[in-house]
Amino acid sequence: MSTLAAPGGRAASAPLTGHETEPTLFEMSVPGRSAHQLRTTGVPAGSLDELVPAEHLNPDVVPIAEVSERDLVGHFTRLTHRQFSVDLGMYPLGSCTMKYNPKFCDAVAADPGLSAVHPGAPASLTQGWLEILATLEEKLCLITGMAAATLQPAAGAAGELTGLLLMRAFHEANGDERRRVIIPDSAHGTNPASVTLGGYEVATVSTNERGLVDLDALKATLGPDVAGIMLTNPNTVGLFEEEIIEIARAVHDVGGLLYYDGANLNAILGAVRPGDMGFDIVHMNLHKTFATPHGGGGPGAGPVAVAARLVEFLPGPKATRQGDGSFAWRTPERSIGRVHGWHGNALVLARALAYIDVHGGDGLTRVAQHAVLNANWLRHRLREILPAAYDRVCMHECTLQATGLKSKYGVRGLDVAKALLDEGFHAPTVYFPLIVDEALMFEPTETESVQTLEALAQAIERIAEHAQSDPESLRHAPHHTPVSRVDEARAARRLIATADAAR
Amino acid sequence: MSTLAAPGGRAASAPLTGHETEPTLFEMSVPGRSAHQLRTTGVPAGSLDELVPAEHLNPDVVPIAEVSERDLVGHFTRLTHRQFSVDLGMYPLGSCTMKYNPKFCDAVAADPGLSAVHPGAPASLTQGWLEILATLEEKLCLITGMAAATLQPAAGAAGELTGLLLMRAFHEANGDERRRVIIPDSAHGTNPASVTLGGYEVATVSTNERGLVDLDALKATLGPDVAGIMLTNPNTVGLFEEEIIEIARAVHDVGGLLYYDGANLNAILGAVRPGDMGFDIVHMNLHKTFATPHGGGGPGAGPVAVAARLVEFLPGPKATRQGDGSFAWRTPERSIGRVHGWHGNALVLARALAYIDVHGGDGLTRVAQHAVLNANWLRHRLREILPAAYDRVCMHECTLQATGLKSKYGVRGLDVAKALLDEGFHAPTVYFPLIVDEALMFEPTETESVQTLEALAQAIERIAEHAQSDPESLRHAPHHTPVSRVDEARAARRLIATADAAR
Amino acid sequence: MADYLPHTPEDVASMLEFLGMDRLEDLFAHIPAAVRLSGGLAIEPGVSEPDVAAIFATYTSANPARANNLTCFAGGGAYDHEVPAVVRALAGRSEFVTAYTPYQPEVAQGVLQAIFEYQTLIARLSGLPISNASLYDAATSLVEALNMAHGATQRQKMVISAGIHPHWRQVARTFAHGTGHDIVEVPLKNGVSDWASVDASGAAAIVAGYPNYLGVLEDLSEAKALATREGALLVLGADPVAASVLKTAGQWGADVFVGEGQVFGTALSFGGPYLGLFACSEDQVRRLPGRIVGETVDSNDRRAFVTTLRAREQDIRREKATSNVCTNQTLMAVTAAVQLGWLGTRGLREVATRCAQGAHYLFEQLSGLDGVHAANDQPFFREFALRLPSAATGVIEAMAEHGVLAGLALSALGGARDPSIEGSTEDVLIVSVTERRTKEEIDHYVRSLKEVLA
Amino acid sequence: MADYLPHTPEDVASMLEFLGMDRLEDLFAHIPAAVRLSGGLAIEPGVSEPDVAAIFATYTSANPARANNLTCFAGGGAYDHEVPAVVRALAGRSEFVTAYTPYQPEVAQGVLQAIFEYQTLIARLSGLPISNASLYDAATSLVEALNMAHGATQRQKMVISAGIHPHWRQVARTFAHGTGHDIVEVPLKNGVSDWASVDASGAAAIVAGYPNYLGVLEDLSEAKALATREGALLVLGADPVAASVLKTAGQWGADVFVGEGQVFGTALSFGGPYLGLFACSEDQVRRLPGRIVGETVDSNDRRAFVTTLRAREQDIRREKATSNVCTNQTLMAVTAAVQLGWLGTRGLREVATRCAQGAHYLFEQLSGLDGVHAANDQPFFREFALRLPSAATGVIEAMAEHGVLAGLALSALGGARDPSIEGSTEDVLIVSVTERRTKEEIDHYVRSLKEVLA
Ligand SMILES: Cc1ncc(COP(=O)(O)O)c(C=O)c1O
Ligand SMILES: Cc1ncc(COP(=O)(O)O)c(C=O)c1O
Repeated sequence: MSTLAAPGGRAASAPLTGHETEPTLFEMSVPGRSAHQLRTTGVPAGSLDELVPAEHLNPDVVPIAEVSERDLVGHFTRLTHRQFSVDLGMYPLGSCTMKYNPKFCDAVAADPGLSAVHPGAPASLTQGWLEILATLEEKLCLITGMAAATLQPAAGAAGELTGLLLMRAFHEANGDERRRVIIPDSAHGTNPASVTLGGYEVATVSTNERGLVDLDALKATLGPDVAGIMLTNPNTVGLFEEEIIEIARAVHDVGGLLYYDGANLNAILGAVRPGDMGFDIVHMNLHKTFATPHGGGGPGAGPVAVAARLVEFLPGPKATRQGDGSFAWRTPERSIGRVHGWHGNALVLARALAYIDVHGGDGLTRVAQHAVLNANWLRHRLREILPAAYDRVCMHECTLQATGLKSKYGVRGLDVAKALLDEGFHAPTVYFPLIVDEALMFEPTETESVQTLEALAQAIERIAEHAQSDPESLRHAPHHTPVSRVDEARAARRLIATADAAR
Repeated sequence: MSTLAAPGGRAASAPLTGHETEPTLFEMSVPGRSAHQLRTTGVPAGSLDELVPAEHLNPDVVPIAEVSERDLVGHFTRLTHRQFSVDLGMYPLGSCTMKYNPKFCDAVAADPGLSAVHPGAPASLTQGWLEILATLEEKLCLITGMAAATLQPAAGAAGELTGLLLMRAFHEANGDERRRVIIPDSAHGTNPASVTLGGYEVATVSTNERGLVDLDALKATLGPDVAGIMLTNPNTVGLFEEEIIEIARAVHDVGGLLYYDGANLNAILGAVRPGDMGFDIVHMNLHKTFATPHGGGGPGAGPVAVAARLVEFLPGPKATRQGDGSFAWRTPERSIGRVHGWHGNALVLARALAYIDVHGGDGLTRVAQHAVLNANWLRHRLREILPAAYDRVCMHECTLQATGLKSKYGVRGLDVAKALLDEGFHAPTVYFPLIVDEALMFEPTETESVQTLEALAQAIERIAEHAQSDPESLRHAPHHTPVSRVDEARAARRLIATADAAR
Repeated sequence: MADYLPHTPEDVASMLEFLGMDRLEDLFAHIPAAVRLSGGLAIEPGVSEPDVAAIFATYTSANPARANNLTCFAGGGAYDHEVPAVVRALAGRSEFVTAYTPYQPEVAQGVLQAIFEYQTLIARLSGLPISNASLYDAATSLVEALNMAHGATQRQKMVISAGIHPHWRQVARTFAHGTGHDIVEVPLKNGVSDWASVDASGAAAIVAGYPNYLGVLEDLSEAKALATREGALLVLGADPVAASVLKTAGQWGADVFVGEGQVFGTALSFGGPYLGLFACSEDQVRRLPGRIVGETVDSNDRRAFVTTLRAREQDIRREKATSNVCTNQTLMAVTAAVQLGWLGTRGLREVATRCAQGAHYLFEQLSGLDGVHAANDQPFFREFALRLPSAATGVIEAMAEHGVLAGLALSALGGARDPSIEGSTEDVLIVSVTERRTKEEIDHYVRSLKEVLA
Repeated sequence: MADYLPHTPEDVASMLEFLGMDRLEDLFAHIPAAVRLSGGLAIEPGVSEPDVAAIFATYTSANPARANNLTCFAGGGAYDHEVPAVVRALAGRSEFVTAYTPYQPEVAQGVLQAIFEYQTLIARLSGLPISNASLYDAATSLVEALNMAHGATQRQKMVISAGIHPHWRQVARTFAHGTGHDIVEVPLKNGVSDWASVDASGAAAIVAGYPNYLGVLEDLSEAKALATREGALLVLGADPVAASVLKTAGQWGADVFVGEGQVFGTALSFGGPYLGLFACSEDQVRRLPGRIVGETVDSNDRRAFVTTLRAREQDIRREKATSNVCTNQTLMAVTAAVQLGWLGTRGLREVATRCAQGAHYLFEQLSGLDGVHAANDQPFFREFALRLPSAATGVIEAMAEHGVLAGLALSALGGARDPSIEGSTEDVLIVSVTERRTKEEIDHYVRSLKEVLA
């Protein structure tokens, strides 16, 4: 292996041109301009007030924007030149699995045979879609070791809430009232938020010095009023909960259920399955593990798979394979009901199936192996400058600490993160999980080469040198980005959320 | 009209990240890496040396590159962030007609119903394509006022040479030997180059003080050995040859033919037709007038339309509309033969037809009117700083001069052009046509708004101020581009045309 | 065997060596053997992209309903609007597509500004000052509105008109299991909400559809009065296209606007990913669910955009967050900004107007057919409900033979009985028309239905 | 009435006012009235994009030959190779698509570096040190090679093997009218060039195909010897895919390599835009046609790329230029760089190998059929010529009924007689196979041909 080969993951593209901020669409508007072109329909054109009672019509014209197609193209193309992305460079954002997403899956989702289908069309005219959904459900169950799944939740958090409602339905069906759901203090924010929306109280269990759930503390918290526990394994510091068997036994012993937050599933594909660990409910973030690009914040998909005893409660309707090989919509008897307006983020689901089909069981296993290999290589490579919060083998991501730089030079983790932007890399996740001081969480993912990891490490070495030589300038990094450090406080102090807001 | 509205045409996007040049594909290569995925065919896989005699096989492996799909994507995406384009901002490159090209036409060309058709498939299975070609020919003839056309030439220069060969065929058919072809001293370089390849000698006619062909000089050069004259009207300084009728008469009187270089056709759509001006042969640059994006230098298409007396010499085969409404390939009796390996740049031709259909006769007329309006507005707006070489109404482009800045501050036209890059605009065409000292030729095109023209003017005003305040820094502009001023001399002195060339 | 992994065997070997390991499995050695998966996943080995494309070709060919095959007259919150190549090209730029949530504003101005523009547009269309950066879909937006109403009033009763899409109501009921909301459905009588028929006292929210999902334009003054009387929030579930010409949510005095943004540049997509629109009044902003982008400046005093009011969100507020949403539908929000920029002020009005014209033209033709009756006699906008002489599901299947997706069967959306209509739902067909439908297509619909019913 | 013009009537009015004019027509007032077009263009008024899309739908549906409908076994310089979504996405980036020729290197490093990488790849495949930045197509490349040979030798005689594609030869003949070149075609005997049969004395160029267009692998030593003897340039018209595994042009001692680059990522496109490959030896570089990109540095000594040796080109050298080419096929060259980067060293060899395997597998099956004979008994690579019991054109039409584009009829390419084959061309079919063809498709071809000939 030559770490001398030039890195691929580094956005080394220098400034193109110009230094001004891009005007808004509204600032570009000129009355009377337009870009739209509509089909000639020949439909008799009665005026609106003949068709709609006057009391329903808005006396005013709602201003949208008035730009030419050319200006529209210039505007949004320039905006993309002010935006970092996976396609431009490495994006080691911990807990987000910013892997490269195959363009092939984009093409699959763009096929009118999928994208131009109305969700309300009868099953007889959409058998292809139903087969995709049923097949994906089967494969996700094989991957997680569960019995059945719903594909409706639109993202991880939606999956969590769906899972908690399943938990509730299960307990209620057993006529037993439970109050609390346990989550580790290292849990992602969506977990406690979902617990509340699920109608439960959050009970927090602490993390021990090894970065894992404190088993004794857990046992102490457990009781007959515990509905279940939400865990992600590997957990949010990137470590595998080695006592998962004991945890599962303890929770099950008090009649609780185990919920698996699948955001970190990428680490264990083909290595270990939530079902085999004893989890009863599992959500997956298809937009992390199964290659839907994040779209600047979404869309995603958060299917929820469950153990046999929970299948009857799943949301419906579900695309179901019939004896005769055809497919039909079926709703489980004791279904908690719909959790999405239609069938979930269908095109995201189709991409995930395509991704799974390309990789196959063998490929998915390699995905996890290489993701974990990369995280460990990076952790070890950076041990001098950014020691790991827990110094041992991690899974797909490693939680490092900038405490050294802070105490020595007063340079914080945030400064390191911002300085990385100047180096052509996206920043890692900063200050998460909250339990780790000066946390910098790196998730390189399996699609980055070792040359790219080395380039990242060298960039961090340069930053560490600057921390020593010129800490002040680091505290004002980044210097070479479309805008310099942004005043977040001011934005919150005086909300300007639209172009029309008072300034 | 509010010239205060923010400009649309200015690439104001600031630096994204990083300052290094992008490594080459070869520097990124690591032995054993790959991105390709091929279909599973089940075809019996004999080894090459069973299929191919040993003496034909290369003993060595030809190195291409070995990168992952992720690195391939990163590499070329970063390269695009080092590249200016029409979609990013105004591109007022004179003589190049860098208008906005509708994305709709991209979609037309991408349709497999056109793009996946083999050019050797029989006419019976490609009637749709033949209809497109026949229809486009008809419409181009209506636009230029000619009798018939060939769509084979792949670009303007190819059209020129084709036209000259038609000229030759015509004269030879009349058994008359002619030696010279006249071109103005302001002509584009492809004109003389094509004349030579057409087997003719170039006779240059001078331009008078009004920037037009010197009619007397022309008459003096004319003689029985003149095969014809090549003109572009409006000419390369952007002015209409007002004496075109006299020119045509004079050339025809000596039995010569008039060739129309259609590179500037955008200026006269619907206003005046080459055929009506007396031209016998016309080439068009579809990639200029009819909206094929320039692709970083190509592809284009240069159809050639001719007057009735030249039709029989056109290249073939041609898609021809039959009496029964079907289409067939036909080759004119006395055809000069093929000028393209197949049928020309077919997808470019299809785009052009789509563009013509959207605009229609009325829209095309507006295109020319607004293109000319923009050029004149800009010429007038800049009259103080960059006076026009010929100060009167111009057509679609205006040739301005930096002579003032040069004499006063030693800042040349090239420096102004480079400084514009820093301002977020592409440069105008510099030092062309050669007959104009310190020429800066601006062609705004019809798709730029007046706000964008105003922003360009203001940028030039700023540059003029710098020329006064800090001429030295202007001489080293640009400063904010991916690379600073490039050493062209060094590149020519020591050719390094591949990654393998000795350094 | 196909994948997108860069590492060569040599890379893996030397990386393992760097870690002092021999085999990739060593990285997983600390996982208890008892739970480790032996023998790998029971999923067929991977195949190449072209092979998978061949598999998917069998799926797509089994979707005759696609709009490029059956002319689409189905609506119900998912409409077949024009999406031009230019919008697909711009919204498809990989910088928008492959970026994460804009956590680092210095390198995310592209997405942030696009969202800011989106928020401005949704605020304008709703007539309300604040829009968030998107939610999953309209149904989720409704649920978040109910949660907001609960937060604002600390009450549990949610009075929801049956004019709200049956699926949205079902979703509201599902999540009420967790929040404990008490959902009261207000039946429609002759197509309009019969507010008087329910006890709205102590309501947290009054929810109405505008137009309602049967296409009817309900007079909302009564709903507004009710909300005022009870001190409840008025929530409108509105059609965002119609919103461009109809009285805005703000003008009706609504506190919250929710809607389905698919109509702004997103393909039918078999129902997702779509775009949950959410706008509200100033005084609810601290209870706003999800992300919101605000304008600010950078350290050089240049305008910049950033996600703000983060203290509401789950990653900071945790169990006290206003919502659990994290990943949303940003790409669809960006798409909506591009599509609305393309339509422009006049284009959007033109689309709304043409939808209404087409729907009324079709309605007139159909009301002529015997056995076919309007399900109500109310004014409608772009969609209307019919009663057919036979089951709507059967008619839809039969119409498909004529190359038409005739509409939606109420029974398929709301079951055998639904408070949105008196009596059985079985014979109710909901028909909608967009600006893409030509007179020819509409006339063909009418001819076909005649034949089908004959 | 549709267009892409930004100006509002107010814009136009105030701009005219700024110019002291009243009407747009005033801008054209100086054009002699006698030639001005009155009444405008005789072309129907414009319609909207969706309307035009509807028109084009009628065209595309009238192209049953498309490769997603008929399985493609046609070649002749245009091949149905795999082009993955990733290559389309990258080469389709608007910065590549909407840029002009890189006249301003400071803002054109993207295109310039991509071309530099392309030049490197073509040089490697040709085994020659220099490649230009592209020409129109293979036929143009051949013509430019002849012009180069003329420049190098000041001679006019061009000795061209009939193994060169008939269309390319026709194009060479056309342009010879202008250059005065004397084109001598060398007949093929049993598939290989019969060099001895022509007088090559005083030749400027010896041109051979490799493999020739009938697919035959000719031993080029004789051509090389001839070139050496006459002091002519040896020009090879080669299949760039085969070039990845066959002896390179350089290894054969060729001075110039020309070929059709469509195979590297460009769709069949009904014949264009394609990509003219052109590579040559060091000593011909000053005669190189078209643009070439060179490496240099910027004023900060950072690596940069720029078009160089400009003194050869038409805009500077004018009538003495080495060629008149200006606009070339850069986007296809960039596409080729992306496609080759995707294929990589092994992938390209794999493609070449699979083409050969498929072609030989099909050839074996077919040679079994009675009435079907190999047109020659030479070794071939990915393409071969057959003699059929009936006219090839008829067989192709009949095979289309079976969903197969069976190949190319020599008669359609070269006319009733062509020096590339003894006797009539009428019954000659040229069949080619790419890596995309499955065993199933090939077996179906064989079964279908049996039926067609039965
Ligand atoms: C550990 C963890 N759990 C849950 C989530 C929530 O998933 P989503 O953003 O798809 O709602 C995330 C995503 O950031 C996460 O990292
Ligand atoms: C006036 C003029 N003539 C001819 C040409 C040559 O056209 P092409 O580049 O398409 O060969 C050009 C293009 O630059 C031109 O501007």
